[in-house]
Amino acid sequence: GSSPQAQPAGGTSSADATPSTDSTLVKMLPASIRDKGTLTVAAAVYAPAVMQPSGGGEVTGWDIELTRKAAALLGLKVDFKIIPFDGVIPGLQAARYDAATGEINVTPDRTKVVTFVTNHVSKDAFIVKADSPKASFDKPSDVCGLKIGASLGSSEAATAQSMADECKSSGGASTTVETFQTQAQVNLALSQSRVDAALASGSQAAYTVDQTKGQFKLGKLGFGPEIKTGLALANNADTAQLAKAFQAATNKLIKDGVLAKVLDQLNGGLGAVDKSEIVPAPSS
Amino acid sequence: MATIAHTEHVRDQSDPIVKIVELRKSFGDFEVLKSVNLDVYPGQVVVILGRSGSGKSTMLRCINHLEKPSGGAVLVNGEVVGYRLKGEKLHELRPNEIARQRATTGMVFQSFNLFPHLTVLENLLEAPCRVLRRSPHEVRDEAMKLLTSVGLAEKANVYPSTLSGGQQQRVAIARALVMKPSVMLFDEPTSALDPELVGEVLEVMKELARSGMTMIVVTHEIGFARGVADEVVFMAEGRVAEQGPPSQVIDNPQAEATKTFLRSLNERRDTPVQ
Amino acid sequence: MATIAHTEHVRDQSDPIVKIVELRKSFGDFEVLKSVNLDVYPGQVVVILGRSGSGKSTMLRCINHLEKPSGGAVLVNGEVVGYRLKGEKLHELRPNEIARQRATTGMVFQSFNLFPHLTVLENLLEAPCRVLRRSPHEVRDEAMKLLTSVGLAEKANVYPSTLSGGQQQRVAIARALVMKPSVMLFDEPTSALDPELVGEVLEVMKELARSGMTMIVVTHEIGFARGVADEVVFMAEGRVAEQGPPSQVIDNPQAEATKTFLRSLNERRDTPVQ
Amino acid sequence: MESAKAKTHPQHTPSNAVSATSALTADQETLARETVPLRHHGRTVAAVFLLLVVANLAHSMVTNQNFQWPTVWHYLFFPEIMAGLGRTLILTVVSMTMAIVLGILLAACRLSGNKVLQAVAGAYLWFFRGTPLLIQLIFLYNLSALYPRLGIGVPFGGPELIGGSTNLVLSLWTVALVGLALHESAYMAEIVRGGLLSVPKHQTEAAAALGMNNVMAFGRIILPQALRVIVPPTGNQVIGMLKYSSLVSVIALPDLLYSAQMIYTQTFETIPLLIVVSFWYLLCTSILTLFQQRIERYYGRGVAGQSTTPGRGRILGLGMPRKRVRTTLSSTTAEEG
Amino acid sequence: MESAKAKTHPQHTPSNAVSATSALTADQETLARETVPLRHHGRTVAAVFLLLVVANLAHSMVTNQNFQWPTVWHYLFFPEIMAGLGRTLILTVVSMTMAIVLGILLAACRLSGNKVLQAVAGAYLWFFRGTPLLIQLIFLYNLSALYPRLGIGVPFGGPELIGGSTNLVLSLWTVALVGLALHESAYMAEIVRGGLLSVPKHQTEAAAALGMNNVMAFGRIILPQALRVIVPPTGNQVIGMLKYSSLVSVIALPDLLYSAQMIYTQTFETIPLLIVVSFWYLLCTSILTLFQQRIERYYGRGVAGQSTTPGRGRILGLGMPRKRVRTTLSSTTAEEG
Ligand SMILES: Nc1ncnc2c1ncn2[C@@H]1O[C@H](COP(=O)(O)OP(=O)(O)OP(=O)(O)O)[C@@H](O)[C@H]1O
Ligand SMILES: Nc1ncnc2c1ncn2[C@@H]1O[C@H](COP(=O)(O)OP(=O)(O)OP(=O)(O)O)[C@@H](O)[C@H]1O
Ligand SMILES: [Mg+2]
Ligand SMILES: [Mg+2]
Repeated sequence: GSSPQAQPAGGTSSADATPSTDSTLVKMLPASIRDKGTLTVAAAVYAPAVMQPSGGGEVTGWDIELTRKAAALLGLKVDFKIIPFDGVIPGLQAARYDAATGEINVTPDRTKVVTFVTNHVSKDAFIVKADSPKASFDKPSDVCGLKIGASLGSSEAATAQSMADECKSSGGASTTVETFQTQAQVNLALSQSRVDAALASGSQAAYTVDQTKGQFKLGKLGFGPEIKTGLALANNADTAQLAKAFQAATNKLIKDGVLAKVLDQLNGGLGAVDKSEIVPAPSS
Repeated sequence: MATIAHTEHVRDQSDPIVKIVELRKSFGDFEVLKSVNLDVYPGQVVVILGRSGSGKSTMLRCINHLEKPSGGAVLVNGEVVGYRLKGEKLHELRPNEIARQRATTGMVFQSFNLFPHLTVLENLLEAPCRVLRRSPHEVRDEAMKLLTSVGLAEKANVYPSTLSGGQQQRVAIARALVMKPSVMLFDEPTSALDPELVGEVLEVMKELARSGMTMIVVTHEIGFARGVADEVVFMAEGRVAEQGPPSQVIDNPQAEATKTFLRSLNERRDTPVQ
Repeated sequence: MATIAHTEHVRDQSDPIVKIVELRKSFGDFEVLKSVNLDVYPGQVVVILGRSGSGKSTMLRCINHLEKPSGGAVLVNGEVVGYRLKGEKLHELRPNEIARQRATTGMVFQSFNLFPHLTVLENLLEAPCRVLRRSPHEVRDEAMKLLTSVGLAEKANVYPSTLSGGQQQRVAIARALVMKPSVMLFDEPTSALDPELVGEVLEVMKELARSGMTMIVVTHEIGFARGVADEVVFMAEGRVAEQGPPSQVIDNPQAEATKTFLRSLNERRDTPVQ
Repeated sequence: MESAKAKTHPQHTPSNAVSATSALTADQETLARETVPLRHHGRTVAAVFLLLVVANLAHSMVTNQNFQWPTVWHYLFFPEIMAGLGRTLILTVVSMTMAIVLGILLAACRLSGNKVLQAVAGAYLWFFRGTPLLIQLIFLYNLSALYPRLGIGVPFGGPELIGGSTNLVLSLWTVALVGLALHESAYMAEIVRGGLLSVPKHQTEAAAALGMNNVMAFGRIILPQALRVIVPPTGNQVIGMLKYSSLVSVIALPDLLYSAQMIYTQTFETIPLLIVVSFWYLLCTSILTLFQQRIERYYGRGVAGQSTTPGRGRILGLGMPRKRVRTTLSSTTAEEG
Repeated sequence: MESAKAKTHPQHTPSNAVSATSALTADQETLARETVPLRHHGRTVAAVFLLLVVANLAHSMVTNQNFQWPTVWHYLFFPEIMAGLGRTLILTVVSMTMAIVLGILLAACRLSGNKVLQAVAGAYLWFFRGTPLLIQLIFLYNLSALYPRLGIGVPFGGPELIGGSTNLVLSLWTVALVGLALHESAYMAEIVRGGLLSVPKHQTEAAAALGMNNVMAFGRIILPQALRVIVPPTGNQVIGMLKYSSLVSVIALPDLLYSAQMIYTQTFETIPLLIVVSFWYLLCTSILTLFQQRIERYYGRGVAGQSTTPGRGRILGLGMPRKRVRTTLSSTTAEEG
């Protein structure tokens, strides 16, 4: 696969200037948020969606940029909080943050507790060692008999588990899933053959393969759905209104071509969508 | 050994300095003191004898309220220890008031109980400076004089653990004296000591008695009792079994318990030395 | 008190049972024993006197090799303790061999040192069953006899901590005797005891002496020395300063050190009791 | 004798005799009458306040919907939670056992006369007490990144005699057990060492004087007494291990806590699952504590004054049982050795 | 006297006198001559073996490419690592201070005469020692899911007097510091309690007999002596806290370990970064250990036999300095009280 460009060292974002505030969009915001002027957004380090530049400085990554640009249209500043991935959704539940970003997959479990504004689609992919005979996984039975690594709290952990369950029910070789606390530990386990393959989002997988300089290669997943990802909003009285505002802002980013440019620059052009959705869909 | 100078006391009034009235003390169901009555007059040296467990220590500890009596009362300098007479009843004092009362009695323990984290001199300064709030400068002089009088001036700045038992006990006596107590209580002051070290402590006590200090001494040293005591009290079963001058109680005991006790002490000394 | 029956010993040969030859012992630079020579013959009771720090305990502990001599040698039953004579040299023994040698001497400590986690009877059974590998059944009978003879048969199944000091020391003596040692060493066996409890321990020791046991006793109990010892040894500055029958060493001492020591012991007993 | 006293000086009045001599004249009946005890108002207020706080807390726990008690109940005996609990218990038991054995060896090295053994044991303790268990586990798990093969062979690059792939030698469970045990052994070594040193040298001497050799004296006299000191902190370590064993989640071994985490990171029922996990931990630690107390009582046999719950006012009050100084010398002057 | 001995029976030969009497006849010179010491072969072999193992380990650490020493060097003083180290130190110092204060209060409650205070303190210890710190931190962090507002008000649903949103009251640092302190205080309480109980009751009595009140006796006599017992385990707790504070990574506070994890999550240079982290932890714990030893020496002043490094063969050998039993009674019969 095509690897994304490495992030500019120490740079804040893409060369593009931050879009200026759109007053019609601002009017869509709930009063409380508009008055506050700042949005607290949680994100877990998940390259290339969320990256912490080495040596300090502001966080970057394609999902960070998309969030930042959508917020700018709404006249909001964004205060990013970098936390572990398994703390993201609980943090929204506990109202510690207003929103969360970082290639968060939209899953049924998650939509029960938070509201998504989608901005991207991804497809999971496997990472395998460079010398592995397995290079592509075209049908579910190709996965059977493997030890699959995934990171704690990720939707890939759940996906891997369902693959394993399917192998079991279809009588394939037994498949196990090992869940590590961070993607780095998954990769480390893979590099030492403690797991045979690691399941991650396509962009993360591509980034990892690129970063580790020939140690790994990509294992394309030939089955399974495209997964929507997006900005997750904490559920409260203002959520419906805030979601609509962000949906409108994201749609404007799409229309203006900003979204495509950001993904081109930071994610190898993967995963662009033509319209933003709110999940679960608003009742009215 | 220099004279123990500033511990001079009066005997110019006929009121007892320590008065024990119907004192009772139980630990749970076990009645240690059944009924003790005793008057000690200023300047007197009273030696308490009695078998182990007869309640000697308990009685002594009631005098400065280290034990709270179960009944009866102890008066020191005319004040009820641990209580205030209000109307017809004795009201318990607050801990701070009891502490103030304790400062008028000095106590010397079998196991010395010096404060191991303080030097000898600091051991002496602690109470006068903190309890009586006296100026350290002034107390230091007095403390050094006392240390000289117990022959330990040159040990002022060492820690107690470097001293012999006899030296520690002499420091303990000086520590009690620097508070200028009106009565000194000794609980077997020599029985944790090596035989050779007993003499030096008894010598200090004799000197103290000569200076006129009122003393109540629990001891097994019959020689000391005979030579120094004005009064010997023999305790048995929580009461005073016999009381009188040493010539009477030691050399001519009347109570059966006293006789048995003196015989058991005697048994191991087949014949006197030289 | 029943006779201490099975501890009967011979004096039918003129060889000493304990022979100390030019014994020296230093701790670092500090020379505690400078040169000690002493012969103890079977059945003898030898009392060691001396100031604190004169090396009495150290000498006693060299006899069963609890301390390793810096020079010279100790012979028990004709064997060099801790060494084997090979060629012209003394070769150090292995720890196990030294342990075997120690079984031939019994030792009683000032602080009793009973094993607190074992009952009185278990304290007695431990060594004979494990060291000598004797049958527990047989040893139990002997142990009970010994406990009877020290007057503590009814305490066989209690833990030492429930006993008085005097009782603990009597158990300690029985524990040493059940190994049937050829010589018994006592290091101030009564000086950790309350005065009233000293008598009962001395009584057991006297009985033991009467039964013919060879004994080396460090003690301050002059009465015991005078009444029981065959020989009194006075130690000073790491040497034997004076030696002879009690009538000579105690009542008519020659060495200046002996005189001073006896005077210091005496001072506190102004006059004998009754 | 009285003549000696006659020379005492009459000027000095006892400095602290403040009040009047009225009590001296009070009749004996008054003095022997019942006394009026002091009231401690401050303490009573504090106690009432605390009771209120506790009651309020309990009340809110029952009424607060956010605790999701039905969910708690649903997961309490959930198969994955039970499996996690089982793994936690196995980890605790096995690794503690290994740690105790290793700890005794290390303590012996530290106390041995051999300088090399002392130094090596010292370095071991320094390293394993100086770095977090988390890091040690990650290291051990990833050891094959450093050493792809483990084996015994000729040093400094000589041929290997026996060996195997690191990942085969160090399976997941091996890593977890060995990792926990290595770390814990450093702490156990200090505990064992303290216990051995706490047995008075007198006891060793008494055993030696009876002809016991080193092994006998150690096994029959020293160790049984040292256990009295070793057992209580070891109990604490077992309880600690129960809890810290949850760090094995870093190597993806699903113990009690991690099993719950794997569930709630997918279903987001965080609080109820943490309550479930806390319940099981509290239950296990409580049972262990009871055990610990019984074992302590067993090893405390024959030692006077074992009572572990100090009575009223033991520190600042003065009314506690005293013990005789002299007659207990044997078991207590102890601490000096 | 001699006559009494004459009745002894001549049959019984000393049972253990095994060998011949040859030594008795050996001349004095032989006996006084220098002796041949015993050699300990086993120990020497063990020492040589261990030295080899250590040397081999050191050799492989230097030569093994997998350690990536240049990367280690690159990150050793990296700004984020330094910032993380700073946060770890702040966490350790602040939360330990809070824990010590809380611990003293809890110990006072446990030792007080008041049954309610005792029970509440007991329950507190039971809970905070019974559950993993990790869970406590997650709980506290998510407290707003349970109680969206924290405040002081009339109990059982009465009006709130002062208060605020839980997330405002419990900021990230507050959660970390309070969480660590609450957990640690349960351990400190037991340490303080042990220390206070270790001061012999005799000392309290001696202070009281001199007229000191409770506060004076506590501050000047009891506490300074208790510190001697309290300081060593507290030092261990500080070292422990330094390491276990890394658990705050669960609430995303970038301490030393988490800072490194954030880097390697992105760059995958896991092993070198863990080496960097271990280096700093080891350095800090070593410095703390040195401090601890100095402080212990300070509080040990005036207590005989303080030497903490036991000499050769202290346990199984017999050649150690003995202390007199009687003259040290004052400071040591101590442990009885
Ligand atoms: N705090 C206490 N609790 C329970 N029993 C106690 C307490 N203090 C003393 N006793 C008991 O009271 C009795 C008398 O004790 P006390 O110390 O007064 O005797 P004594 O005459 O001083 O004996 P000794 O010569 O042994 O010191 C003893 O049986 C003792 O065990
Ligand atoms: N292991 C040791 N290390 C250093 N010094 C020691 C040791 N054992 C004894 N000493 C010192 O050796 C001297 C003699 O001690 P020893 O115990 O033999 O005297 P003692 O005559 O038994 O005295 P006491 O009557 O006090 O028991 C003392 O000064 C003592 O401090
Ligand atoms: Mg007493
Ligand atoms: Mg001695």
